Amino acid sequence: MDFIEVRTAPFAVADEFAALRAGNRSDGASAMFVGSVRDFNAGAGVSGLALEHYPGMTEKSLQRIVDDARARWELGRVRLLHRVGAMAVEEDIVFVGVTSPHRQAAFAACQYIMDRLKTEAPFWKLESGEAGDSWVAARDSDRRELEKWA
Amino acid sequence: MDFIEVRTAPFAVADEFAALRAGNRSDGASAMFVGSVRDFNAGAGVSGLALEHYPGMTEKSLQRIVDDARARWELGRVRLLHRVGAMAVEEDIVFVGVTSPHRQAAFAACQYIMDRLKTEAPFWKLESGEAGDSWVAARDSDRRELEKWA
Amino acid sequence: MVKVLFFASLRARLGTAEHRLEGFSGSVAELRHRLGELFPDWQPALQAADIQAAVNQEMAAATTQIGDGDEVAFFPPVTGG
Amino acid sequence: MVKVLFFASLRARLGTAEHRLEGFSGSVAELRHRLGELFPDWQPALQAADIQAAVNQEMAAATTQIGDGDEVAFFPPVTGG
Repeated sequence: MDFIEVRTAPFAVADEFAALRAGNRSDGASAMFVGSVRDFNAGAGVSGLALEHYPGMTEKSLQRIVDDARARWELGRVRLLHRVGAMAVEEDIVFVGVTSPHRQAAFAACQYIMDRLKTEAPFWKLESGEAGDSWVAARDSDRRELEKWA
Repeated sequence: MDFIEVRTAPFAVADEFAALRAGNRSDGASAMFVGSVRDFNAGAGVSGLALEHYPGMTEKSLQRIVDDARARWELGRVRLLHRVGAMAVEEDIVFVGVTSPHRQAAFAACQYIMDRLKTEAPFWKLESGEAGDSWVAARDSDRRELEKWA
Repeated sequence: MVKVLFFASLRARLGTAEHRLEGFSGSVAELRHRLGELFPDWQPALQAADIQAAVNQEMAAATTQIGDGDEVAFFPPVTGG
Repeated sequence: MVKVLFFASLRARLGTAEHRLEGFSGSVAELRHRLGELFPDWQPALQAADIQAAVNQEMAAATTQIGDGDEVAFFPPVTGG
Protein backbone atom coordinates (compact mmCIF):
# COMPACT_ATOMS: atom_id res chain seq x y z
CA MET A 1 0.00 0.00 0.00
CA ASP A 2 3.07 2.25 -0.13
CA PHE A 3 4.18 4.02 -3.26
CA ILE A 4 7.54 5.76 -2.87
CA GLU A 5 9.35 7.30 -5.80
CA VAL A 6 12.30 9.57 -6.48
CA ARG A 7 11.92 10.96 -9.98
CA THR A 8 12.97 13.74 -12.31
CA ALA A 9 9.62 14.08 -14.11
CA PRO A 10 6.86 16.29 -12.72
CA PHE A 11 3.98 14.55 -10.97
CA ALA A 12 0.27 15.29 -11.28
CA VAL A 13 -1.66 15.74 -8.04
CA ALA A 14 -4.79 14.50 -9.84
CA ASP A 15 -3.11 11.16 -10.58
CA GLU A 16 -1.82 10.83 -7.04
CA PHE A 17 -5.18 11.58 -5.50
CA ALA A 18 -6.84 9.12 -7.89
CA ALA A 19 -4.37 6.43 -6.81
CA LEU A 20 -5.10 7.14 -3.15
CA ARG A 21 -8.85 6.81 -3.68
CA ALA A 22 -9.49 4.28 -6.47
CA GLY A 23 -11.47 1.42 -4.94
CA ASN A 24 -10.69 2.68 -1.45
CA ARG A 25 -14.05 2.32 0.29
CA SER A 26 -12.87 2.14 3.87
CA ASP A 27 -10.70 5.25 4.28
CA GLY A 28 -12.88 8.33 4.54
CA ALA A 29 -9.92 10.68 5.10
CA SER A 30 -7.20 11.75 2.67
CA ALA A 31 -4.55 14.26 3.74
CA MET A 32 -2.09 15.59 1.19
CA PHE A 33 0.86 17.94 1.13
CA VAL A 34 2.65 19.47 -1.83
CA GLY A 35 5.89 21.42 -1.55
CA SER A 36 6.64 23.82 -4.42
CA VAL A 37 9.58 26.00 -5.44
CA ARG A 38 9.18 29.48 -3.99
CA ASP A 39 10.52 32.63 -5.59
CA PHE A 40 12.52 33.62 -2.56
CA ASN A 41 14.49 32.02 0.22
CA ALA A 42 16.04 34.07 2.96
CA GLY A 43 15.01 37.16 1.00
CA ALA A 44 16.86 36.75 -2.29
CA GLY A 45 15.06 36.33 -5.62
CA VAL A 46 15.14 32.74 -6.83
CA SER A 47 14.67 31.69 -10.45
CA GLY A 48 14.94 27.93 -9.96
CA LEU A 49 16.76 25.16 -8.22
CA ALA A 50 18.65 21.93 -8.75
CA LEU A 51 17.84 19.08 -6.41
CA GLU A 52 20.56 16.57 -5.68
CA HIS A 53 20.15 13.34 -3.73
CA TYR A 54 21.99 10.22 -2.62
CA PRO A 55 20.63 7.43 -4.80
CA GLY A 56 20.03 4.28 -2.82
CA MET A 57 20.08 5.93 0.58
CA THR A 58 17.20 8.26 -0.37
CA GLU A 59 14.79 5.43 -1.09
CA LYS A 60 15.76 3.57 2.10
CA SER A 61 15.33 6.72 4.14
CA LEU A 62 11.88 7.46 2.70
CA GLN A 63 10.74 3.87 3.21
CA ARG A 64 11.84 3.94 6.85
CA ILE A 65 9.94 7.18 7.45
CA VAL A 66 6.77 5.69 5.94
CA ASP A 67 7.22 2.46 7.93
CA ASP A 68 7.53 4.50 11.12
CA ALA A 69 4.37 6.45 10.26
CA ARG A 70 2.49 3.17 9.76
CA ALA A 71 3.68 1.94 13.15
CA ARG A 72 2.22 5.06 14.79
CA TRP A 73 -1.14 5.44 13.04
CA GLU A 74 -3.76 3.28 11.33
CA LEU A 75 -3.12 4.17 7.72
CA GLY A 76 -4.53 2.93 4.41
CA ARG A 77 -2.49 4.09 1.43
CA VAL A 78 0.64 6.21 1.47
CA ARG A 79 2.13 7.87 -1.60
CA LEU A 80 5.40 9.79 -1.36
CA LEU A 81 7.00 11.30 -4.46
CA HIS A 82 10.05 13.53 -4.47
CA ARG A 83 11.57 15.09 -7.53
CA VAL A 84 15.28 15.58 -8.22
CA GLY A 85 17.06 17.55 -10.92
CA ALA A 86 16.29 21.00 -12.30
CA MET A 87 13.08 22.81 -11.37
CA ALA A 88 11.70 26.28 -12.06
CA VAL A 89 9.84 28.51 -9.63
CA GLU A 90 6.26 27.29 -9.03
CA GLU A 91 7.11 23.68 -9.94
CA ASP A 92 6.15 21.04 -7.40
CA ILE A 93 8.95 19.22 -5.58
CA VAL A 94 7.30 16.79 -3.20
CA PHE A 95 3.94 15.07 -2.78
CA VAL A 96 2.83 13.23 0.34
CA GLY A 97 -0.62 11.63 0.40
CA VAL A 98 -2.03 9.50 3.20
CA THR A 99 -5.44 7.86 3.62
CA SER A 100 -6.97 6.56 6.83
CA PRO A 101 -10.35 5.76 8.35
CA HIS A 102 -9.52 8.59 10.78
CA ARG A 103 -9.04 12.24 9.90
CA GLN A 104 -6.58 12.90 12.72
CA ALA A 105 -4.39 9.95 11.73
CA ALA A 106 -4.28 11.08 8.10
CA PHE A 107 -3.27 14.63 9.06
CA ALA A 108 -0.72 13.53 11.65
CA ALA A 109 0.96 10.96 9.41
CA CYS A 110 1.17 13.37 6.47
CA GLN A 111 2.79 16.03 8.64
CA TYR A 112 5.08 13.50 10.35
CA ILE A 113 6.36 12.21 7.00
CA MET A 114 7.15 15.76 5.85
CA ASP A 115 8.80 16.71 9.15
CA ARG A 116 11.10 13.70 9.07
CA LEU A 117 11.80 13.98 5.34
CA LYS A 118 12.94 17.57 5.90
CA THR A 119 15.58 16.57 8.43
CA GLU A 120 16.81 13.14 7.36
CA ALA A 121 16.13 12.26 3.72
CA PRO A 122 19.35 12.93 1.76
CA PHE A 123 18.24 15.70 -0.59
CA TRP A 124 20.02 19.00 -1.12
CA LYS A 125 18.91 22.14 -2.93
CA LEU A 126 21.08 24.43 -5.02
CA GLU A 127 19.19 27.63 -5.75
CA SER A 128 19.78 29.84 -8.77
CA GLY A 129 18.91 33.46 -8.28
CA GLU A 130 19.83 37.10 -8.59
CA ALA A 131 22.95 36.55 -6.53
CA GLY A 132 24.15 33.47 -8.46
CA ASP A 133 23.91 29.89 -7.25
CA SER A 134 23.81 29.02 -3.59
CA TRP A 135 23.22 25.92 -1.52
CA VAL A 136 20.13 26.15 0.63
CA ALA A 137 20.94 26.02 4.34
CA ALA A 138 19.07 23.66 6.64
CA ARG A 139 16.71 25.41 9.02
CA ASP A 140 16.71 25.03 12.77
CA SER A 141 12.92 25.31 12.66
CA ASP A 142 12.75 22.05 10.72
CA ARG A 143 14.76 20.34 13.43
CA ARG A 144 12.55 21.76 16.16
CA GLU A 145 9.39 20.48 14.45
CA LEU A 146 10.60 16.95 15.06
CA GLU A 147 10.24 17.43 18.80
CA LYS A 148 6.48 17.14 18.60
CA TRP A 149 6.82 13.50 17.51
CA ALA A 150 9.28 12.53 20.26
CA MET B 1 -8.11 34.75 -1.50
CA ASP B 2 -10.90 32.61 -0.02
CA PHE B 3 -13.08 30.36 -2.11
CA ILE B 4 -15.95 28.85 -0.14
CA GLU B 5 -18.71 26.89 -1.84
CA VAL B 6 -21.61 24.63 -0.90
CA ARG B 7 -22.57 22.64 -3.97
CA THR B 8 -24.34 19.54 -5.19
CA ALA B 9 -21.96 18.78 -8.07
CA PRO B 10 -18.79 16.74 -7.51
CA PHE B 11 -15.51 18.66 -7.36
CA ALA B 12 -12.18 17.75 -8.96
CA VAL B 13 -9.14 17.80 -6.70
CA ALA B 14 -7.02 18.59 -9.76
CA ASP B 15 -8.97 21.81 -10.37
CA GLU B 16 -8.80 22.81 -6.71
CA PHE B 17 -5.08 22.22 -6.50
CA ALA B 18 -4.57 24.17 -9.74
CA ALA B 19 -6.50 27.09 -8.26
CA LEU B 20 -4.39 26.99 -5.10
CA ARG B 21 -1.16 27.09 -7.10
CA ALA B 22 -1.73 29.09 -10.32
CA GLY B 23 0.57 32.09 -10.20
CA ASN B 24 1.27 31.49 -6.53
CA ARG B 25 5.03 32.02 -6.31
CA SER B 26 5.33 32.85 -2.63
CA ASP B 27 3.60 29.95 -0.89
CA GLY B 28 5.81 26.88 -0.96
CA ALA B 29 3.39 24.77 1.09
CA SER B 30 -0.02 23.39 0.13
CA ALA B 31 -1.95 21.20 2.56
CA MET B 32 -5.17 19.54 1.45
CA PHE B 33 -7.81 17.33 2.96
CA VAL B 34 -10.55 15.36 1.24
CA GLY B 35 -13.36 13.59 3.10
CA SER B 36 -15.08 10.78 1.21
CA VAL B 37 -18.11 8.55 1.80
CA ARG B 38 -17.06 5.37 3.58
CA ASP B 39 -18.81 2.04 3.19
CA PHE B 40 -19.43 1.65 6.89
CA ASN B 41 -20.20 3.81 9.88
CA ALA B 42 -20.47 2.33 13.33
CA GLY B 43 -20.19 -1.10 11.75
CA ALA B 44 -23.18 -1.22 9.39
CA GLY B 45 -22.86 -1.47 5.60
CA VAL B 46 -23.53 1.84 3.89
CA SER B 47 -24.51 2.25 0.25
CA GLY B 48 -24.71 6.05 0.15
CA LEU B 49 -25.81 9.14 1.95
CA ALA B 50 -27.88 12.29 1.64
CA LEU B 51 -26.33 15.48 2.96
CA GLU B 52 -28.65 18.17 4.25
CA HIS B 53 -27.64 21.67 5.29
CA TYR B 54 -29.02 24.98 6.47
CA PRO B 55 -28.71 27.32 3.47
CA GLY B 56 -27.49 30.73 4.49
CA MET B 57 -26.16 29.71 7.88
CA THR B 58 -23.82 27.17 6.30
CA GLU B 59 -21.99 29.74 4.21
CA LYS B 60 -21.68 32.15 7.16
CA SER B 61 -20.38 29.39 9.38
CA LEU B 62 -17.74 28.30 6.86
CA GLN B 63 -16.63 31.87 6.26
CA ARG B 64 -16.22 32.47 9.99
CA ILE B 65 -14.11 29.32 10.36
CA VAL B 66 -11.84 30.42 7.49
CA ASP B 67 -11.60 33.95 8.92
CA ASP B 68 -10.56 32.52 12.27
CA ALA B 69 -7.92 30.33 10.60
CA ARG B 70 -6.51 33.42 8.86
CA ALA B 71 -6.34 35.23 12.17
CA ARG B 72 -4.23 32.40 13.61
CA TRP B 73 -1.80 31.63 10.79
CA GLU B 74 -0.13 33.34 7.85
CA LEU B 75 -2.09 31.87 4.98
CA GLY B 76 -2.12 32.47 1.24
CA ARG B 77 -5.12 30.88 -0.47
CA VAL B 78 -7.90 28.91 1.16
CA ARG B 79 -10.42 26.80 -0.76
CA LEU B 80 -13.26 25.07 1.07
CA LEU B 81 -15.89 23.10 -0.85
CA HIS B 82 -18.62 21.01 0.71
CA ARG B 83 -21.17 18.99 -1.19
CA VAL B 84 -24.81 18.52 -0.28
CA GLY B 85 -27.43 16.16 -1.69
CA ALA B 86 -27.13 12.50 -2.64
CA MET B 87 -23.74 10.78 -2.74
CA ALA B 88 -22.62 7.21 -3.30
CA VAL B 89 -19.88 5.36 -1.43
CA GLU B 90 -16.39 6.56 -2.51
CA GLU B 91 -17.66 9.96 -3.63
CA ASP B 92 -15.89 12.97 -2.15
CA ILE B 93 -17.83 15.17 0.27
CA VAL B 94 -15.48 17.93 1.35
CA PHE B 95 -12.26 19.57 0.14
CA VAL B 96 -10.09 21.89 2.20
CA GLY B 97 -6.96 23.35 0.65
CA VAL B 98 -4.64 25.88 2.25
CA THR B 99 -1.40 27.44 1.02
CA SER B 100 1.20 29.23 3.10
CA PRO B 101 4.87 30.16 3.02
CA HIS B 102 5.16 27.82 6.02
CA ARG B 103 4.49 24.10 6.05
CA GLN B 104 3.35 24.02 9.68
CA ALA B 105 0.86 26.84 9.12
CA ALA B 106 -0.63 25.10 6.08
CA PHE B 107 -1.06 21.80 7.96
CA ALA B 108 -2.43 23.42 11.10
CA ALA B 109 -4.94 25.64 9.29
CA CYS B 110 -6.19 22.76 7.12
CA GLN B 111 -6.75 20.57 10.18
CA TYR B 112 -8.28 23.43 12.19
CA ILE B 113 -10.81 24.17 9.43
CA MET B 114 -11.85 20.50 9.31
CA ASP B 115 -12.06 20.20 13.09
CA ARG B 116 -14.30 23.22 13.41
CA LEU B 117 -16.41 22.33 10.37
CA LYS B 118 -17.11 18.93 11.92
CA THR B 119 -18.58 20.45 15.08
CA GLU B 120 -20.26 23.68 14.00
CA ALA B 121 -21.07 23.88 10.29
CA PRO B 122 -24.78 22.98 9.89
CA PHE B 123 -24.58 19.82 7.80
CA TRP B 124 -26.29 16.54 8.59
CA LYS B 125 -25.85 13.11 7.06
CA LEU B 126 -28.58 10.57 6.40
CA GLU B 127 -26.99 7.22 5.56
CA SER B 128 -28.64 4.54 3.43
CA GLY B 129 -27.52 1.02 4.18
CA GLU B 130 -28.36 -2.58 4.87
CA ALA B 131 -30.45 -1.57 7.86
CA GLY B 132 -32.41 1.17 6.06
CA ASP B 133 -31.86 4.89 6.42
CA SER B 134 -30.38 6.38 9.56
CA TRP B 135 -29.13 9.77 10.67
CA VAL B 136 -25.44 9.81 11.46
CA ALA B 137 -24.77 10.61 15.11
CA ALA B 138 -22.25 13.28 16.04
CA ARG B 139 -19.08 11.90 17.59
CA ASP B 140 -17.63 12.93 20.91
CA SER B 141 -14.18 12.49 19.38
CA ASP B 142 -14.88 15.37 16.99
CA ARG B 143 -15.75 17.60 19.91
CA ARG B 144 -12.60 16.60 21.78
CA GLU B 145 -10.40 17.45 18.78
CA LEU B 146 -11.40 21.07 19.20
CA GLU B 147 -9.61 21.23 22.52
CA LYS B 148 -6.23 21.35 20.82
CA TRP B 149 -7.10 24.75 19.36
CA ALA B 150 -8.34 26.28 22.62
CA MET C 1 -43.89 36.71 13.25
CA VAL C 2 -41.07 34.30 14.12
CA LYS C 3 -39.97 31.81 11.49
CA VAL C 4 -38.93 28.49 13.01
CA LEU C 5 -36.94 25.92 11.01
CA PHE C 6 -36.24 22.28 11.82
CA PHE C 7 -33.44 20.23 10.31
CA ALA C 8 -32.33 16.65 9.83
CA SER C 9 -33.57 14.02 12.32
CA LEU C 10 -35.59 16.64 14.20
CA ARG C 11 -37.40 17.70 11.02
CA ALA C 12 -38.03 14.01 10.26
CA ARG C 13 -39.43 13.34 13.74
CA LEU C 14 -41.67 16.43 13.72
CA GLY C 15 -42.74 15.82 10.14
CA THR C 16 -42.31 19.50 9.29
CA ALA C 17 -39.46 21.73 8.18
CA GLU C 18 -40.90 25.11 9.10
CA HIS C 19 -43.43 26.71 11.40
CA ARG C 20 -44.43 30.37 11.63
CA LEU C 21 -45.45 31.74 14.99
CA GLU C 22 -47.25 35.06 15.48
CA GLY C 23 -46.82 37.28 18.49
CA PHE C 24 -43.94 35.50 20.19
CA SER C 25 -41.16 37.21 22.06
CA GLY C 26 -38.90 35.59 24.63
CA SER C 27 -35.88 33.34 24.90
CA VAL C 28 -34.90 30.28 22.87
CA ALA C 29 -35.85 28.10 25.85
CA GLU C 30 -39.24 29.78 26.05
CA LEU C 31 -39.84 29.26 22.33
CA ARG C 32 -39.05 25.57 22.69
CA HIS C 33 -41.50 25.37 25.57
CA ARG C 34 -44.20 27.27 23.67
CA LEU C 35 -43.88 24.96 20.64
CA GLY C 36 -44.28 21.97 22.96
CA GLU C 37 -47.47 23.47 24.36
CA LEU C 38 -48.86 24.18 20.90
CA PHE C 39 -47.89 20.73 19.57
CA PRO C 40 -47.74 18.16 22.38
CA ASP C 41 -46.63 15.48 19.89
CA TRP C 42 -43.45 17.49 19.30
CA GLN C 43 -42.42 17.64 22.93
CA PRO C 44 -40.20 14.53 23.18
CA ALA C 45 -38.19 15.42 20.05
CA LEU C 46 -38.01 19.14 20.83
CA GLN C 47 -36.88 18.58 24.41
CA ALA C 48 -34.09 16.12 23.53
CA ALA C 49 -30.97 17.19 25.40
CA ASP C 50 -28.76 17.45 22.33
CA ILE C 51 -31.00 19.74 20.28
CA GLN C 52 -29.21 22.96 19.37
CA ALA C 53 -30.57 26.30 18.26
CA ALA C 54 -29.55 29.10 15.93
CA VAL C 55 -31.07 32.58 15.84
CA ASN C 56 -30.75 34.49 12.60
CA GLN C 57 -28.27 31.87 11.39
CA GLU C 58 -25.91 32.20 14.35
CA MET C 59 -25.54 29.54 17.04
CA ALA C 60 -27.64 30.59 20.01
CA ALA C 61 -27.89 29.82 23.73
CA ALA C 62 -31.05 28.89 25.64
CA THR C 63 -31.16 32.47 26.89
CA THR C 64 -30.83 34.19 23.49
CA GLN C 65 -33.77 36.57 23.02
CA ILE C 66 -36.06 36.26 20.01
CA GLY C 67 -38.48 38.82 18.64
CA ASP C 68 -40.62 39.64 15.65
CA GLY C 69 -38.92 39.00 12.31
CA ASP C 70 -36.31 36.61 13.66
CA GLU C 71 -35.42 33.28 12.09
CA VAL C 72 -34.89 30.49 14.60
CA ALA C 73 -33.64 27.00 13.79
CA PHE C 74 -33.58 23.84 15.89
CA PHE C 75 -31.44 20.89 14.92
CA PRO C 76 -29.42 17.92 16.22
CA PRO C 77 -25.61 18.04 16.48
CA VAL C 78 -24.03 18.61 13.09
CA THR C 79 -22.32 15.79 11.17
CA GLY C 80 -20.76 17.26 8.05
CA GLY C 81 -17.31 16.80 6.61
CA MET D 1 38.68 -0.70 -0.12
CA VAL D 2 36.36 1.93 1.35
CA LYS D 3 34.25 3.96 -1.06
CA VAL D 4 33.79 7.54 0.13
CA LEU D 5 31.10 9.79 -1.38
CA PHE D 6 30.64 13.54 -1.01
CA PHE D 7 27.42 15.41 -1.67
CA ALA D 8 26.08 18.89 -2.29
CA SER D 9 28.09 21.85 -0.99
CA LEU D 10 30.76 19.53 0.42
CA ARG D 11 31.23 17.89 -2.99
CA ALA D 12 31.41 21.34 -4.55
CA ARG D 13 34.02 22.54 -2.07
CA LEU D 14 36.18 19.42 -2.40
CA GLY D 15 35.76 19.37 -6.15
CA THR D 16 35.16 15.62 -6.10
CA ALA D 17 32.18 13.34 -5.65
CA GLU D 18 34.00 10.13 -4.77
CA HIS D 19 37.26 8.85 -3.35
CA ARG D 20 38.38 5.24 -2.89
CA LEU D 21 40.64 4.46 0.01
CA GLU D 22 42.58 1.21 0.34
CA GLY D 23 43.42 -0.45 3.63
CA PHE D 24 41.35 1.71 5.97
CA SER D 25 39.58 0.44 9.03
CA GLY D 26 38.42 2.57 11.94
CA SER D 27 35.64 4.93 12.95
CA VAL D 28 33.87 7.62 10.95
CA ALA D 29 35.81 10.26 12.91
CA GLU D 30 39.09 8.51 12.10
CA LEU D 31 38.20 8.36 8.39
CA ARG D 32 37.47 12.09 8.38
CA HIS D 33 40.83 12.70 10.02
CA ARG D 34 42.66 10.40 7.60
CA LEU D 35 41.13 12.15 4.57
CA GLY D 36 42.28 15.48 5.99
CA GLU D 37 45.84 14.15 6.30
CA LEU D 38 45.81 12.79 2.77
CA PHE D 39 44.29 15.98 1.32
CA PRO D 40 45.16 19.01 3.48
CA ASP D 41 43.09 21.25 1.16
CA TRP D 42 39.99 19.29 2.18
CA GLN D 43 40.44 19.82 5.90
CA PRO D 44 38.38 23.00 6.43
CA ALA D 45 35.38 21.66 4.51
CA LEU D 46 35.62 18.14 5.95
CA GLN D 47 35.93 19.36 9.52
CA ALA D 48 32.95 21.72 9.35
CA ALA D 49 30.83 21.10 12.44
CA ASP D 50 27.61 20.40 10.57
CA ILE D 51 28.97 17.70 8.23
CA GLN D 52 27.07 14.45 8.66
CA ALA D 53 28.00 10.91 7.70
CA ALA D 54 26.26 7.79 6.47
CA VAL D 55 27.73 4.30 6.42
CA ASN D 56 26.24 1.85 3.93
CA GLN D 57 23.41 4.34 3.33
CA GLU D 58 22.39 4.61 6.97
CA MET D 59 22.98 7.70 9.08
CA ALA D 60 26.10 7.11 11.17
CA ALA D 61 27.71 8.49 14.32
CA ALA D 62 31.32 9.61 14.69
CA THR D 63 32.03 6.31 16.41
CA THR D 64 30.46 4.04 13.75
CA GLN D 65 33.07 1.52 12.60
CA ILE D 66 34.05 1.22 8.94
CA GLY D 67 35.82 -1.65 7.21
CA ASP D 68 36.69 -3.06 3.83
CA GLY D 69 33.81 -2.93 1.33
CA ASP D 70 31.86 -0.25 3.14
CA GLU D 71 30.33 2.80 1.47
CA VAL D 72 30.71 5.99 3.46
CA ALA D 73 29.14 9.34 2.60
CA PHE D 74 29.81 12.82 3.97
CA PHE D 75 27.34 15.64 3.41
CA PRO D 76 25.91 18.85 4.82
CA PRO D 77 22.49 18.91 6.57
CA VAL D 78 19.75 17.83 4.20
CA THR D 79 17.34 20.34 2.64
CA GLY D 80 14.74 18.39 0.68
CA GLY D 81 10.99 18.74 0.63
